[in-house]
Amino acid sequence: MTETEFLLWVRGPAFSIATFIMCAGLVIRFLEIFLLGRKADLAEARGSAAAGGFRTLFRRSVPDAGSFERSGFTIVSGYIFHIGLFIVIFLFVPHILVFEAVSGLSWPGLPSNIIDATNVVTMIALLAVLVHRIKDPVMRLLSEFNDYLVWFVTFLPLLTGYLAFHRIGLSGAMLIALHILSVEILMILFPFTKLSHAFTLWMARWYNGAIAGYKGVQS
Amino acid sequence: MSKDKTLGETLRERGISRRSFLKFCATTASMMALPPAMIPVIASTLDKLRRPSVIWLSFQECTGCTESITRSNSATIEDLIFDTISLDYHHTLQAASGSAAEHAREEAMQENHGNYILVVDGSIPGENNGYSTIAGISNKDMLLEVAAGAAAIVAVGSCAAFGGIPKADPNPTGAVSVSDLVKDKPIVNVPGCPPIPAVITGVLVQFLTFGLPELDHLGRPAAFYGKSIHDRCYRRPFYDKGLFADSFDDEGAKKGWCLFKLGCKGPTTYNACATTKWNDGTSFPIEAGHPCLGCSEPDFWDAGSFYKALSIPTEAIGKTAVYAGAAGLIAGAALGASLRARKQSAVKDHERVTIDDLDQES
Amino acid sequence: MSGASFQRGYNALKEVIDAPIAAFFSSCVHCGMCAEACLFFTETRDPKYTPIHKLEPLRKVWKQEYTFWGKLGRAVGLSRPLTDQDLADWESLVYDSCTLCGRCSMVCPVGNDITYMIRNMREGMAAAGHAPKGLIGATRRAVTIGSPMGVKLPALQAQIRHTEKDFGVKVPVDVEGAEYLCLLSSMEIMNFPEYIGSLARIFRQANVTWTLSSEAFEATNSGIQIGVSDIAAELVQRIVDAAEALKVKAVISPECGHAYMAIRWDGPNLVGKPFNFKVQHILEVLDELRSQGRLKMKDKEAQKLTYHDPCQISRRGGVIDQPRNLLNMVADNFVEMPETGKMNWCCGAGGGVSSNERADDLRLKAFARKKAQLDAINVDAVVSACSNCRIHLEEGLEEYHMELPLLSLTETIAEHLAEE
Amino acid sequence: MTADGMPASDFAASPPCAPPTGNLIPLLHEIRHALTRWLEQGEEHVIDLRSIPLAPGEEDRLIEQLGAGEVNARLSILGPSDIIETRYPGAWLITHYNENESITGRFIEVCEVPGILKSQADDIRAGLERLEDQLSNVETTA
Repeated sequence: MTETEFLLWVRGPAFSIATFIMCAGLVIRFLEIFLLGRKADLAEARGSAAAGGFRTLFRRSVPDAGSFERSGFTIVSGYIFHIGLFIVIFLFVPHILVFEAVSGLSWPGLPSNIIDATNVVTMIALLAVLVHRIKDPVMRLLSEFNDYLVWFVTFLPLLTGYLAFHRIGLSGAMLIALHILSVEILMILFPFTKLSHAFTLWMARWYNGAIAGYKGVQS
Repeated sequence: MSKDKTLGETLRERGISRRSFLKFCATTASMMALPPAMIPVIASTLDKLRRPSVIWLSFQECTGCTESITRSNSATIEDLIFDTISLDYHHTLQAASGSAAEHAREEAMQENHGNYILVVDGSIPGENNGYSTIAGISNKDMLLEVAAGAAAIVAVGSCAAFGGIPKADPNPTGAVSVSDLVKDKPIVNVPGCPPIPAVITGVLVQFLTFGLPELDHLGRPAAFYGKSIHDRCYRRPFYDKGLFADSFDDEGAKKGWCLFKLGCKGPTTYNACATTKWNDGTSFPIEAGHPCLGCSEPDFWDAGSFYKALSIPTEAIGKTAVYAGAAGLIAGAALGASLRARKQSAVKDHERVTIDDLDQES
Repeated sequence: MSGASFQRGYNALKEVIDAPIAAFFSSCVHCGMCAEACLFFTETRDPKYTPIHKLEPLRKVWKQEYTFWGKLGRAVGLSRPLTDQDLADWESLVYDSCTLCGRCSMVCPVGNDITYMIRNMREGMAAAGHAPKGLIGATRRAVTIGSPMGVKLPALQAQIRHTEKDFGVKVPVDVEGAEYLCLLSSMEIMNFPEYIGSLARIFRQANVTWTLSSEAFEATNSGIQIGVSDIAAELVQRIVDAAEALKVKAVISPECGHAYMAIRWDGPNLVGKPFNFKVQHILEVLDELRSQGRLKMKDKEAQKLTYHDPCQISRRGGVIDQPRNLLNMVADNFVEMPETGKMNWCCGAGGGVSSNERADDLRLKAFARKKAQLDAINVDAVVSACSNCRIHLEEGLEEYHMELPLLSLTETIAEHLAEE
Repeated sequence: MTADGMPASDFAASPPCAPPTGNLIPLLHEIRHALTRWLEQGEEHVIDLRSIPLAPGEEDRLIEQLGAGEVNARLSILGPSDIIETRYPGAWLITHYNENESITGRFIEVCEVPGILKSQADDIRAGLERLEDQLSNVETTA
């Protein structure tokens, strides 16, 4: 397989396969969770479950002051790499073209060199997160293969993206192909690993907020 | 012209001044993207060079590469380039025809066995030798025969280097590149459709001056193919600023913004177009407002639409996502139902726990 | 089959896993932030006390029973099934080092209600026979005697007599048609009988009809703490029967956090039908009376006071503003702790921990968190609305050699009533 | 390749404006450094303008900036070559043309006199031979 064939394969069949697995997988995962069902609460409500659920969807993104003090590193590094990922994924013009090809929707992007700088910051934050995961006793105890795998497949597209942007080490076509391939690995693993928290956390927050909101607590 | 004389002697005989020669060396160095400090080295090497024999074979090609090289800068410079070599066979350019032409080729091969340079343009039919023959000899046979005695091979144009347009899907002739057939000789690929004329001559001069040049992983001389079009493009600042032309006639196009969205293959294409340029350094496709097609890369004809951005998927992903959603709904509903049943059976199996059931009987 | 067994426990774990739990486990990215929300971790720095870690066995069951890949993984031998030993190993984590305080559920960035999961996991632990001895004993007493502390009706009757004599008020028992049926916790009967007198004085002033029930005076529910819904339902049913027999409008949960959770929020779900009476915490009732102007105060408490939020009343129960309204009515100098209301820290003894002697040392260690909170504000006394909190705050303060009185909010109000 | 995938266009090629590559100022600095080095160490320096990505018009701006000094020589060697001393003495702009007057190379040299301007020994020798031949012819005829 030549470089060009490889690039065409990752842009063509491989991307379709990855898209199919990710989309089907996410729907399956959603149903796998949702269809387990939940008993109706028979206690007399003090507040609105829906309002609580809705509120927590957003409110949980803002840490309380005490947690910020005690888990500052986790929160700051987490925020940096999540925002960084958002910027790099959704505001880089070549990426927007992909979303446009898939959904027909388009939006303005950021200058490419700002994306590049953001990417570097994001990678540094992710490396810091990895070191923290290995060094912090709590995170080390909790972490399993899945957590490191998820870190790796998140980091890989950033790294290959950086190399492709600067054409370091290999030819431009090969680097772009590897970058797209690394994204496809991410997409395929997305529904079946912790990566799916990007979707399930909205369910989790909803349930948490609804349980609390029903009792009149703002969670 | 005798082949025994050095190039310097020949030039002096022809009344070419040393100044003219230095000018030639300077422009050649510039062409080869060599640092100016190399100009004296080129001058002294070329001065002492004995003219090597060159055999030029044209197979499945369009003569575009020959057209390109004959337009190499001024007639005088081209003369000079050809003065540095003895072009003993080139069936488009040579005066002789028929058996006389083939005889000239055989003679050159015999006289310079092991020392001549073979230049090839055009791809070679791999399936059926009958697709392309010269004087009744199939391209493959001729290539292998001539290659056997060559010191080195220069594959000029994307067809010879990578198969090019003849190899494009569905590749009716089963076209292959020179390097697909010849494995035991140094091969320099000079791809492009056509290659930049100055690059063809530059590679020849570089080869004659310094021997086999440094090649990249696709066999291309790094001096010309070492940087991507994108990296040397004068529109790169627009890419960095995120300013793109959305169509060929919008404001962005008129302002000369980056052509990435219009399918520019600059980021994946390695060639000297952005600095050497075409038509005596006048312009190059991107400067003329058209995205790079990537013609110096393998399989450029089949590398996705010329006018679709490099990053976007080549297949209809929107539909795939919809089908995937539907498939996910069916599979997820089935899986969900089975998990629900599992939970229900656990509920059914529940035995009422009383205060007598709080200790394990051991 | 009778007796606890691993199979029964495993089945119970399968039973309790629902969509929220599946969503929670799916979302946990092992960030470790819940550790810093748990006083058992913050005061020991031992990573095993990380809340989400306490749920490993439940997570395993979820993964292997309710996810496609987990099932596949177990089928091909990639992951080890849960064993009885796993549950045994986790017993102390699930019972000794968790008060179900719910703080971790408030900070989890992906929104996991970890406390909800621990509560559910205890169903499996208890059914498998891995509940702590102390809690098993308390639960048996609750079912057989009617009170986890073994308090019987004559003991209550004795306290009622004392109260009626001391305060000159009538304490109604088994009065049909009263507005409110008041419940008590054994701790109030045994340790803080003043609570009964306070109720009587306040209701007398506010002109509220109320009663105790000789059939169902105990509000606490060991079934919930140990994690056996069948038993918890039985205990709730006693209250429902009494409330229905006495035809009261509402049942008042006493100053006890878990009792409130049990009767107010879990009760209807345990017995499987909505109640036909209201359930209120005493603070809710008092705040209603306050807002209706039915509480006349003669003076205010001059001491600098703070309020310790009982977890099940504030964070998990939603009664957060009421105690503050009441405190501002009764006290001149009320200050909040550094982290307060729904983010207040647990006393360390809820969720059955106080019935579990094995956990005593750990509980006292964890109390350092509350001590630090109190050190930061330098108050004269701490007010709370949970006898369990009160007892263990007192014990903790003694352990750390701090002289700080613990007050009941209801009693404080009663003391400042403008009685005729 | 069909035209289907091609965005609509009238192909009215409008001359692209010149986006700055940002190479202009660094080039001037390079010349400044080279002049300094020549003064201090007598070191000569050549810049090949073709090896530097320049936007259309940017080269013109550079040449405009360098200006014209005291020397302006035109050589006739395989087409003309212009050798101009810029307004900064010691910095020479050398432009090679082919016989069609298209530019084939452009350099900036920092030196006393560009090498190509000097008479070359080979050419002097050839010229001398011609002169001697001529003289002997004259003498023979005379």
